[in-house]
Amino acid sequence: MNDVIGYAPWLVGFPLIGAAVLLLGGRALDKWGHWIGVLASSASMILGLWLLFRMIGADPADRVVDHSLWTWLSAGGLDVNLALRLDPLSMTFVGLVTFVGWLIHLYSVEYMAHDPHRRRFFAYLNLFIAAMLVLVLADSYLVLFIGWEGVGLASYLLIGFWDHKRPNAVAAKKAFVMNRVGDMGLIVAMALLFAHTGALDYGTLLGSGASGTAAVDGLDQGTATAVGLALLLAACGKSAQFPLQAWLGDAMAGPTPVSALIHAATMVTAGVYLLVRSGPILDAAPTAQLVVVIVGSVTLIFGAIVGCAKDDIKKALAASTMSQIGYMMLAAGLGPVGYAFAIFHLITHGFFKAGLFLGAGSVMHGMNDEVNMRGFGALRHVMRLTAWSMFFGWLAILGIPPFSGFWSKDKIIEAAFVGEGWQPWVFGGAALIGAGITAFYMTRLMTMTFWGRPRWTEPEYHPHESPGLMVWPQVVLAVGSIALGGVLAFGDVFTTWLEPVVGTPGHHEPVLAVPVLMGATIGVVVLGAVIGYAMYRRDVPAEAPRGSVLTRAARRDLFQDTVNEGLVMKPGQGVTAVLVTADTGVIARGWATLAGGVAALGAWLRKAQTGYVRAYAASMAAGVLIIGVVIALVATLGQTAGA
Amino acid sequence: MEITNYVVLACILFAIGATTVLLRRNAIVVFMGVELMLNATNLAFVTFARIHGDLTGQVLAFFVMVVAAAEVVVGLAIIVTIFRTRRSASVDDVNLLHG
Amino acid sequence: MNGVVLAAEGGVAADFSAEPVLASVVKAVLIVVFLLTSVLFAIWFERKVVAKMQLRPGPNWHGPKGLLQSLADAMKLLLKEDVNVTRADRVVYLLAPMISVSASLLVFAVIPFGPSVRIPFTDFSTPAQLTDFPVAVLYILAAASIGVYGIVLGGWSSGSTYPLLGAVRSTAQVISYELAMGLSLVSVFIMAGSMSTSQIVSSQAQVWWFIPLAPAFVVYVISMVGETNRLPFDLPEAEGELVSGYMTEYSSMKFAWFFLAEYINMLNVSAVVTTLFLGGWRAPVPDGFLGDALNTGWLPIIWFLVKVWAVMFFFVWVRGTLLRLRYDQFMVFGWKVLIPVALGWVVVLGAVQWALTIAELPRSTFFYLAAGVVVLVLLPMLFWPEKKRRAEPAEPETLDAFADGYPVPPLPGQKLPASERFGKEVAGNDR
Amino acid sequence: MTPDMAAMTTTDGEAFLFWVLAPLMVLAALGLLFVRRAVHAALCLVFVMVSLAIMYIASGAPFLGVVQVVVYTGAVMMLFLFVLMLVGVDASDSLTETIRGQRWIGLLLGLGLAVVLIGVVSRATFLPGTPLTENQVANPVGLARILFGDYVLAMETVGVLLVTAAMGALVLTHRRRLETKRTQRWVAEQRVKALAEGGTLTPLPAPGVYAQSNAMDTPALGPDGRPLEHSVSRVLRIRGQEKAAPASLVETRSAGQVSTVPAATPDGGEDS
Repeated sequence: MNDVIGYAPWLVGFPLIGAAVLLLGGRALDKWGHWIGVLASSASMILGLWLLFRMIGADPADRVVDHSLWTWLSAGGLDVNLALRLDPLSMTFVGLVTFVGWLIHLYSVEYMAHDPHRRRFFAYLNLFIAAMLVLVLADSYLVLFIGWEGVGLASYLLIGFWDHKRPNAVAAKKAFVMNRVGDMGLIVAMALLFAHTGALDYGTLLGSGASGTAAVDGLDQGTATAVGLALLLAACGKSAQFPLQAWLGDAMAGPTPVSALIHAATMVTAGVYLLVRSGPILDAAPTAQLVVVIVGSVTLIFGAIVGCAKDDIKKALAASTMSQIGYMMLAAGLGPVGYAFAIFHLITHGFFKAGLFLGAGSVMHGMNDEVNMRGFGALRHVMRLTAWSMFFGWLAILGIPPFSGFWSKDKIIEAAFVGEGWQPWVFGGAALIGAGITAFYMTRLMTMTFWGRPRWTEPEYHPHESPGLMVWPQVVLAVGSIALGGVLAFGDVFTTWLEPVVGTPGHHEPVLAVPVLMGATIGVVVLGAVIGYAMYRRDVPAEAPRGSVLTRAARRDLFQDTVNEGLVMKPGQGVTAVLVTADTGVIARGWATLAGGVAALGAWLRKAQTGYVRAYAASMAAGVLIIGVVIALVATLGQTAGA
Repeated sequence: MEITNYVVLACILFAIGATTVLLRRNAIVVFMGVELMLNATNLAFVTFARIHGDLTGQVLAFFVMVVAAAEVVVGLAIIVTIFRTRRSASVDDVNLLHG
Repeated sequence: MNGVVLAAEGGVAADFSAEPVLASVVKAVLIVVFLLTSVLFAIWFERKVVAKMQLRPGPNWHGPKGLLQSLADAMKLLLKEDVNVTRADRVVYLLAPMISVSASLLVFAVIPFGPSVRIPFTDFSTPAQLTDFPVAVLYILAAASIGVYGIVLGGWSSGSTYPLLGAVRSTAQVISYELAMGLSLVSVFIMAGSMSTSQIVSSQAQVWWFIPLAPAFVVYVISMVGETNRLPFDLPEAEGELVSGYMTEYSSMKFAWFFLAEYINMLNVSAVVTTLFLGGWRAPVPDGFLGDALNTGWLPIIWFLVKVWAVMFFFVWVRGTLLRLRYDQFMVFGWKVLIPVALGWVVVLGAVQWALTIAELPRSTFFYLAAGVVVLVLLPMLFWPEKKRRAEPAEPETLDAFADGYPVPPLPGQKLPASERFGKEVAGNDR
Repeated sequence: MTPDMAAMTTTDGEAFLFWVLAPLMVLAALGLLFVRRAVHAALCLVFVMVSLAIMYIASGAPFLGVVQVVVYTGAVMMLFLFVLMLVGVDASDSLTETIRGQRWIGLLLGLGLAVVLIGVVSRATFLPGTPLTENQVANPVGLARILFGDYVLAMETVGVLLVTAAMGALVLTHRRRLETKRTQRWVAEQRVKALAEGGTLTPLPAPGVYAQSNAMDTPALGPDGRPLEHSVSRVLRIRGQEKAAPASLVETRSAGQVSTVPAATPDGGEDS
């Protein structure tokens, strides 16, 4: 592995160069610049897959490799190398990011074909790929933070890509601000870690598979808990977990490929990655772990409920994403027993959710950018490939065996039932119910979109299958949705593969027998799907009915914006108002008084400036006279003294 | 007679010139006061040259004369310019610098 | 011995070391008498000569050939009523002519009438000159510059317009021409190595300076006419324009003083040009002719007077011949021709003197060099393009009222373009 | 008398000169302070300067004395007078003080300056020096050697300063010519052009200068004996102050006689 590590920087380098060329190239690249983006992405993808296969082929003991580029900063006891760490976890992500990213680049070529700023779009996409790769390849929290902020920036730029529309700009701003709240957690975590261990790199902090000595082992309970909670805050911000989930729905304002890549497959999972990567810290802090699990459970139910009420196809998928990441968080909070399954579900989710989003984009493409599902229906006849690919995605997310989602989600539900006391029952139950709700809203989505009767009219809408470059990525992702889970789960390949990083899951027995759980899960899922199909198969009113209290609340994202406003924004505004008053009333007035005093003094002194030459001459003469008198006196005194 | 009487005379003339500058308002007369001061210093230079038997004092007096000529040329040109715009040669009317 | 040292280092040639006070007083009185009688004669002389030039008899009634005409005129002026102008500034009004006369009387103090002469019937021998000192010629310039005060103050104190204008003109004129005059004198200082008049005269034993210093001589002669306000440069008192210039409001004896001062000034500059350029009291024959007889004793005084009166004749001749210049042309001539020429000449002379006395070039080398320089200067002049004829004053140009982006009113000589509304009816505009 | 003493005292003649001139100079200088008219002030200053020149000559600086007259009296003060005449010589200054307290402050400062300076000078002990040699006094060459030797750089600088000052004065007082220059040729051409519209080539005739009348307000008579209206100043005509030509002359001349020009005086009227 060491012989090829030198190529690793190019993983980041290709897309970064692509972004630079596209941004600096100007109008000249407008016509064909997107192919540069595709090229950079392809290069990165090929290199990434090659490295991934090299690693697969390498001896398991050699699978963790650090590659230091240069010393980034050196301050006191802190030396941060700009270094990359290649290990199974990061390479998994590299594979996911570069491959899905590549597919979405291809998809975007057509999807953005008529946008005047396509070049800029591809530049941002490349920038995102580079930043995301920095995030996952980093070998210290500080370098990770670069990528962390980089993906935040790329996300901001892409959500607000059509920033001439005010809602899009506001959504971008919202995402950016809420991410900053999460970043605060990461910064606090880094500060705490550095304060107590004096290091920020994974090797020292977490211990590599080889050395095994980890600095975090020396942390006391309280500090570990604090760091864990801070990391959780960071993860919540990036991954749209409760209570920082509000931005993800609005982020759908960005172009659909962006939603697929950033807000479904990759960036939003960075929080999960962070928690998994920081596993040793969480292991040392059971309280923090418990909080993570609670957050994950709440979010998965929360997202699922919201998803049931949304008519906007993209927002429904976004809520679904939130919910699915809740599963991953839940798993990550369970400790070594769940880390591998969190990542596993992350990978499968990356594929089927990206596929679903691309399908949604394809539907929108055919339906004049209409997103309201109440205007769809019976589209399977006109968009066959899209319908089929989404169909497999649907099966995958439902967790129907043997599709991808089954293998990962079922394991998480199983893991949630592991434990003692009340916890397995509560968390396991939440996960089980979540699966049922997921089945309901996904079936609702599929039914409203592809099945039932058309609720659109021909001359106004002309649904049609998307061009090849848009369809084939969907097909590829659909294949992934079908088979990836099974392949990776076969013989526990994936968990073994991740072992050097996350440790061995070990064998834990759930509180209920595994076949019972599996049966219950499938049962709940089927029930949800049947209800969903039955409810939306026939008549879907064009106007949403008023619905129950829960429905109305869910449509409003369960009042998350209201809560945010009441809890954060209003007090914040109050504090700001007080500060402004203090500023103008105390500080500014104080300085104004001082300035007024100086001005008054100046006005008084100004009287000396009569403007009359003769007055000035008089002062000069007075000066000469004084000097003369002084000299005379000094001379006289000197003479007297001398005498 | 003591030669220093010349220096005393120079002092008196200098003081009178300075007072002229302070008291007269006509810019041209003010200028004349300056000239009187310069002349007084010249007298002192010449007298010291005589006392010390060194012609350098006279040379310096010569320089004073030349510089005074240059100063007068520019000064009077300024006065003429001011007079053209203000119809007045009083130094008190040129008080745009007042605070 | 002292005198020898001084002469060697640019001191005076005449020896005044043994001069009793009485002799100085006598000489001073003699000079004043000489000047007064000369003026009387000069007036007659001028009127007679001009009359001859204009083919008329001139004064011929009083005395033989009218010689006493001037005396009669002087008597008339003395006895006339002394009119004082009401608005005049009395003290200065009276002071002005006095300054003029006294300043003009000062100059002859340093003019050498001749070499050392022996008083007949005694053994007392003295220079035919009141006094002399190392900066005598500068003293002449100083006296001349004091004389201007008479004109300026006379013009101002009259409290009248024409005199004031005449005085201002005169000031400008005298100051301007004094510059050219001083510059032309510098070349004599350089050649003679002294500013003492007697030394300058004795330096002309070989050749009179007007030959080697011809350009300076010409400049001096021109500026001398300007300095004395004589035709064609009599602008301060141009009758056609200023009635009589600064002396318009003067009458009777006060007028006579100005009159006197003007003629004494003519004599002054004549004496100066004689002394500085025309060999002073030296006989108009080569040195050593008839031994030294022509240049010793009382004879040189004759030569001196002859030369002075020849210059006086030149004054009259010019007056009878030339027309008065326009004032601006006159000033342009002074500043743009005379002064640059005088300055250039001083530079050339300085270079020559440096080459011959300090660098000590051999004469032949020097002449080749000089010829080379002259050729170098003259050659381009042959190919110098003809001066373009000045364009006729343009027709009134049409004003671009918004030149440089700001509305500007028309200047004199510009006319506004016809308005675009020209021809349209405008209310209240009767056409 | 030792050489040192000789350096510090003067001859009796010079003392006499000093005691005559010095009080007069102080008086004249005070005149600068008190006279109302600027021209009188200038005259006072001229007197002081000429007296100074005399003192220089007496003090063994004849060159400087003469230069003082040429430069200060001849050029600087003349320039003052010239400017005075340009900017209104008739305005006599009001001696009322306008700046409050300035008069007393000024007088106090002037007096104080005089007292301090004189006090210092009178109490100072001058190191006895050597008197100027006869040659140094009589000969400007020594001065020239210092001027063009030790001080040659300052000399050049001062020369440049003088030229700069002259240029500065030119620039300061320069006014842009707003219209085309009226050259002599142009005026002549205009006159010729105006001829067609009744203009004249020659200057207008002078007013009534003939035997019986010599006044600006009386018109001259033309060769035909008729009065020439435009020979009287336009201002007088507009004011109505014009007089008629003597009737007798007009009548006799208009009878057809050729006018006789008044005979020239025998000597041609060439009095200056």
